[in-house]
Amino acid sequence: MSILKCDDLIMQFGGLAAVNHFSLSIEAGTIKGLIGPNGAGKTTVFNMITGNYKPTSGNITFFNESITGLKPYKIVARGMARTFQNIRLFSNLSVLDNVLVGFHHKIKYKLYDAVMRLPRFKSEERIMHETCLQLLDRVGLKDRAYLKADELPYGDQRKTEIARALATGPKLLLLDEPAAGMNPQETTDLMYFISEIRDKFDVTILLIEHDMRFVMGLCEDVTVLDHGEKIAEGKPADVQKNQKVIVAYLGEPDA
Amino acid sequence: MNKTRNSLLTIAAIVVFFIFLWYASTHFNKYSIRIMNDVAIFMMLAVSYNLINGVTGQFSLEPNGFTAIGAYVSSLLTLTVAQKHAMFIIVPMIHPFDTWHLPFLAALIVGGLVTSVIAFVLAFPVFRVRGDYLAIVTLGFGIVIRVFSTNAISLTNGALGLKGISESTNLWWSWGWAVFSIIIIMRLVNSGYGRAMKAIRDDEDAAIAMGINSLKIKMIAFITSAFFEGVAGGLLAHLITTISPTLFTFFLTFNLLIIIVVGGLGSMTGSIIATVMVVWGSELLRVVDQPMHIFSITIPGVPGMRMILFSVLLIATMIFAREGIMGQREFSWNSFFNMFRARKQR
Amino acid sequence: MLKVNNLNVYYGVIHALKGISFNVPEGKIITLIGSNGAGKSSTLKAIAGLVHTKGSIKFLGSEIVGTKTYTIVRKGIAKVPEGRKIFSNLTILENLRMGGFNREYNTLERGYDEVFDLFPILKERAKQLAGTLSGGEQQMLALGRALMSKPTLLMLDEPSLGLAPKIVSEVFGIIKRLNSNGMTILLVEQNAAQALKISDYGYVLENGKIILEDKSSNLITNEQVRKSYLGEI
Amino acid sequence: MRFLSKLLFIFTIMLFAGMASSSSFAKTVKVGVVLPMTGPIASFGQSAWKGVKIARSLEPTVLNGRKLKLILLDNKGDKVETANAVSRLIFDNKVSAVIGAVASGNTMSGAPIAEKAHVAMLTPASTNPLVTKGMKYISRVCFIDPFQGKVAAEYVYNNLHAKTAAVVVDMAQDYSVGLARFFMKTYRKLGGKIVARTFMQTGDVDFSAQIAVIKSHHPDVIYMPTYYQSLALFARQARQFGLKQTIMAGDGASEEALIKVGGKAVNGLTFTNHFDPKATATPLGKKFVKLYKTKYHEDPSAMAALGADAYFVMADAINRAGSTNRKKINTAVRATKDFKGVTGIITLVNGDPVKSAVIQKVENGKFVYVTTINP
Amino acid sequence: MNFTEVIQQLVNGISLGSLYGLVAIGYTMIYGVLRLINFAHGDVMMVGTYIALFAVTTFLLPWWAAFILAMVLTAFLGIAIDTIAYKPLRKASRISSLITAIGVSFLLENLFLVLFGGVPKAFPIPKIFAGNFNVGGVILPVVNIFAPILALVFLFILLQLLHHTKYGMAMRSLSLDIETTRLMGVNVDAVISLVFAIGSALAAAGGIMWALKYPSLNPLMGILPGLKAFAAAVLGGIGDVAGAAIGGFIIGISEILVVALFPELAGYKDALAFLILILVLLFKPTGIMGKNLGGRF
Repeated sequence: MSILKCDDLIMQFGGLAAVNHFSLSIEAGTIKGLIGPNGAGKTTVFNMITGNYKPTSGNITFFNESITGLKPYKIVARGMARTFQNIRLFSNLSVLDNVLVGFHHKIKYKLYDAVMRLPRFKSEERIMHETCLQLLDRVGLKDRAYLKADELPYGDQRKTEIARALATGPKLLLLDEPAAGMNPQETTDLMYFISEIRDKFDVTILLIEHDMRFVMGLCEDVTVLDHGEKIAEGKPADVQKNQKVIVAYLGEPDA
Repeated sequence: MNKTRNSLLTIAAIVVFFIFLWYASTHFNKYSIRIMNDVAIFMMLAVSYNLINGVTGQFSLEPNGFTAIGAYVSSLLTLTVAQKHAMFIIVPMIHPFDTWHLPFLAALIVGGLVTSVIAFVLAFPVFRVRGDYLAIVTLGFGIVIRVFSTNAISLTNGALGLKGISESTNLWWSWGWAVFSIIIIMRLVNSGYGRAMKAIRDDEDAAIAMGINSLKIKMIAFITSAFFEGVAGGLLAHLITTISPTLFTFFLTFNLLIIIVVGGLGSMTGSIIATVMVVWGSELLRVVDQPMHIFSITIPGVPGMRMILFSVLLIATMIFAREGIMGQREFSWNSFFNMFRARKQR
Repeated sequence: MLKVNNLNVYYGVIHALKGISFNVPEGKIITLIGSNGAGKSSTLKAIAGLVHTKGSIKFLGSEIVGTKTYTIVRKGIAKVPEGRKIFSNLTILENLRMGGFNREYNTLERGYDEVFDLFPILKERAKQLAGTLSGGEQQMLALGRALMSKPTLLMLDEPSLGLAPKIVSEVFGIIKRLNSNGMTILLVEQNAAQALKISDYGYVLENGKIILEDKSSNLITNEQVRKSYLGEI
Repeated sequence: MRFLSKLLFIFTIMLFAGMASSSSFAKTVKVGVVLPMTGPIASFGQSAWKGVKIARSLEPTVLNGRKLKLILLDNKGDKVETANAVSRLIFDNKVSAVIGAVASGNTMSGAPIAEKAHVAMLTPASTNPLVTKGMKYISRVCFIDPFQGKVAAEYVYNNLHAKTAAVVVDMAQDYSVGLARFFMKTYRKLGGKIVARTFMQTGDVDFSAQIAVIKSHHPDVIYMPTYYQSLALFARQARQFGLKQTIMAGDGASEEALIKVGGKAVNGLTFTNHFDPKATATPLGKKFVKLYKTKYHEDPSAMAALGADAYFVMADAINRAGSTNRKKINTAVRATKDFKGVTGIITLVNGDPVKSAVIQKVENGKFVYVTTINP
Repeated sequence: MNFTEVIQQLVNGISLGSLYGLVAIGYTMIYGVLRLINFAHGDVMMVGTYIALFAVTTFLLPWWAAFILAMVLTAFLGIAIDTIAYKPLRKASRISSLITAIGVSFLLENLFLVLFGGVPKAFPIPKIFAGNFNVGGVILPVVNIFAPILALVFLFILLQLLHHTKYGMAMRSLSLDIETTRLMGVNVDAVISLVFAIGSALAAAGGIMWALKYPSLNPLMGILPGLKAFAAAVLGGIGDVAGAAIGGFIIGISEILVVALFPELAGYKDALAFLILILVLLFKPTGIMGKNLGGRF
């Protein structure tokens, strides 16, 4: 079943098309890679899907419902979460609090429950804390739960960001260059981490990545973007051999 | 187990504090009591101002305007009908406001609520855009309120101001409200809503991407601030018993800004400590206005020196100790005990 | 001409450059290649004095680590930044004027002429706001702007970024031409094939370290280069 | 935390300094002074303080040789600070009496504290009738707004023969609002007509719009009971735009700066005042004016004279009370009768003085005495 | 109100507006480059007028020399404020520099209150500024003519500087992208100092015009004009020099006209600038001249 569908998306900034006639479909339970050289428009695609940008034209459907132009926080409530290219944690909050923020849209208690510390607040917060700690346990960050986010080593910050996204209870997880700034060992760890997450949390993953080893090793399906247009799609091994892709990446050998 | 211990300790501390208040109210001289009242009111203002500025990270300059609204509304409500008729000598007060009269507590709450409503109306356009606009608009709003209160004579009695406001604010009221507001705001901060506020402060885009309706959360912070600032305005009016538009200039706002920054933006504990330091300290600093005799050397007093020193301290704080006293940390019993434990081990 | 020794750059917790060393001999085109995030841009920023740096960078024999950017530029290093970064609300001529900021007034005209010779399209549109140019034209402007400071070492950060292939080869043609006129060039590229084709010597960066260096003609056929780009397990 | 300890250190030093300054001088009589030395109305406080200082140097002792020690606290022209300062003087410095403050609004925020503590509070220049109303411990040495407004109206109608008047009110000053109100009341009663009423705010510098309105109504006289800052600028602009009528003002005009700023434009400006340095009838007044002139090279303003009178009346009351007992001092203050002060002969009735007003006028860049009007 | 009066008031408004405009330019330039609301700017204007005052009265300089001296010294004051108070905070959060700006503002005000007292000082008006023109019943004081002309001359010179000199270009590019400007070999700190110098000198010029028009000086005289000039700067699209001048004119003219047309509302005059500002922000958040580009000036 396809859970996300992008139809003919166009995004123009001041007349310049950053993304042009882009279509995409993601099957439930897969890990899909969105790759392409720098400036190809990958992050723009992400921003359209998550509601940060309203596409100039085109339509996005999530679970067969249109989410085009919906506010980002409403899209989150429908089961989509993301991470950012350069980690954007709430740097002054603890790891636990960062992840708890992910739960925010599920909070049912009202303001007065919180202020009066009514049982509803207490029980909900307790459950939230427990769930959160469990989540941190599952991603291996339990012992870091009370550290401030910006005190963490880089790799753990990345994991925290993913955990925070997972806390929103997503069906679809969008990762923007998760391996950026990591060394090979960390990158390998992250690969296992992500594929574990897919299984443990039963999510579908769409990721942008530059590290090809990472993409090839992890993704079941790859879409290649260049100059805002889709130039290839398919299994990683096939895409790798695609002449257009090689040119996009390495440049035309005899241009 | 620690949790029960901590809440018991908190309750105990509050009880001890109120016993102290009882002692103070009977044994301290009136000057000290007055300063304690000031401290309580400023503490309430600082903590609520910190909620929007420090915790939510929205740079606003609203307190003087909001305090004015609360002060006027509550004073007009506690003044008796006869007082109002006697006082509005230029233009009689608009009917039916002149016939309204409420007890102190109700008037305070109505003052807070009116302020909240105005905050809502103001915030709606302003929060649509990000950046310095909130600061500019709230700063301008303070001036608009001052001009309005001088000119809407039939509502505020203009420059004549309001006099003979009942001296209802005492240590119990001021500290009761201060403690109440601190508890409420702390509870708010330590809930999902507070986490969302801090998330918005640290990274608004990421917060939105995590499913937070940032407009709503900012509104909650702004309106809560407004409510307590309105109430604090009412308390202030009923402490000094006379108000007029000149009471609410942006010096008030700047003072509060200094308090929350010196205390550490976002730290309620810091605001509390800094209020005591700034309010009490500015009274202490009065000595520099007067001739000083230290070890038989007489330094001639320069009236006004206090304000110069105050400005220099402020600039120096920002350059050399930007984090303030507490940074973003808060007091907690656990860290309190850890401090001792760590010392013992050494 | 430029000797980099044990260069380190930190961004907060990230150790972006982990002690790299390389040389740029006079009159050559040297290229740094590697995937995104490998540390190529950081290297250029470090040389230009834009980031806090540890280690040693010697330009024409003098140490430039710790000196201000404007001094470095005056010494003869110019950089074309990644993403062009032209001043969109200034006209094309004004952009060039900014490039020749420290140039003597009477040599400015000659500078403009040189740039316009190289990029005739800029001359036609000299009075237009730079923001109205297309991507390729912007890249040319950025290049021309850098040339205005009469650099002896020209650094280019991803000049092919986001450009159509035809324009890319045009840009590289110009780089080659500049070099043959005697300009020393340090080129950072993701588009490895193109970069290696015009350069004399190349360094491959991965995760802030140099993992490979060789003559460009050798690197171009190197399997490891291909791997580090397209990833093979 | 290092920062905290540094600050604490600074405060500790200040505490010691504070104690050092307050613990000495056991044999003195302490009188507190609350004046705005900084902030928006600093100029009034600074003027009054000059007067107080000169007065003290003329009469430094009370009760047969005990030094009268003044403790000056700055209230920044702020109500909260005034209340704090009065409270501090009474309960912390334990003063025997308080002089201050100048603006009525500020005085009223300190008054309830003095009243409750049974400490005499004597204000030099708070002219609002409400200041002493219903108070047993609050007194003043200046006449009150209704009297001044009435005097101005009578002078304008009877002596200047002006049948129509325009009034300019500073909406931000209760002083101005009050004077205007009492002026209009008397003026209408006398048969005069108010043809225009325009408004301004303290701090306004441009009056061209108000001037245009007044000009179109052709009044015989302009009554502008505001402070000298606005008056000087108003007069300049009025003359510039061809408005030639006499400007009548209140005691707020009395300050050398009016002439310095107003220049030729204020020639002819007439105002009601508390005193005239050239027409001082009392020996004390003459001595005061002389010393003031040698010290500051200018005539004392009314604010300075009132500051001095507050001091003199207070010193006299302490002498008559014969002790530093606060209640006795207050009784003595309130019983002041025929005291020959700087601004005239002062008799207090319920804390308000019954005393004459002076009409002054600017002529050739000098304040000249016109007449004295007795109550 | 008849036609002559409308013209009369309009001229008054333009001359007041030109003063706001001159001060607003400094606000807008500093904001454009540093994104800092320099709350002390109104007080810098005050200091400028005091310098001119002392130059004329104490040092007996001719008026034109005093004005130039005041502008030069105030320019140095601007540089000094930036170097001492703002420069250490360049990398800190914006709220820190804002609070420092408030501190500087407090310091200047209170320092001058203590040094020179709160009693206003008279500003001696040179003969050539003292007269009036009478054009068909419309009375035009020389200052009212001179102020807008001077403002426009300064604006013209500044625009020339911004558009036709390399330092002007550097200021414009700085407001767009600091790092790339560095790459051009520009000594960015020096240019920022220059911005403060120009802004402060213009504030001094505005202050002197102010003093010629309203010759009463006191240490707090800068507060309200400063705030209104800031409103003018935002109104014109903050960061835009010409916009700031236009914003200044709009606020000056509307203040005068509202009072003239509705005398009953005279008291609300000070609120007007901010009410206009709030309304403009509601409908066009970037200000009248503001474009949604990153670019400034």
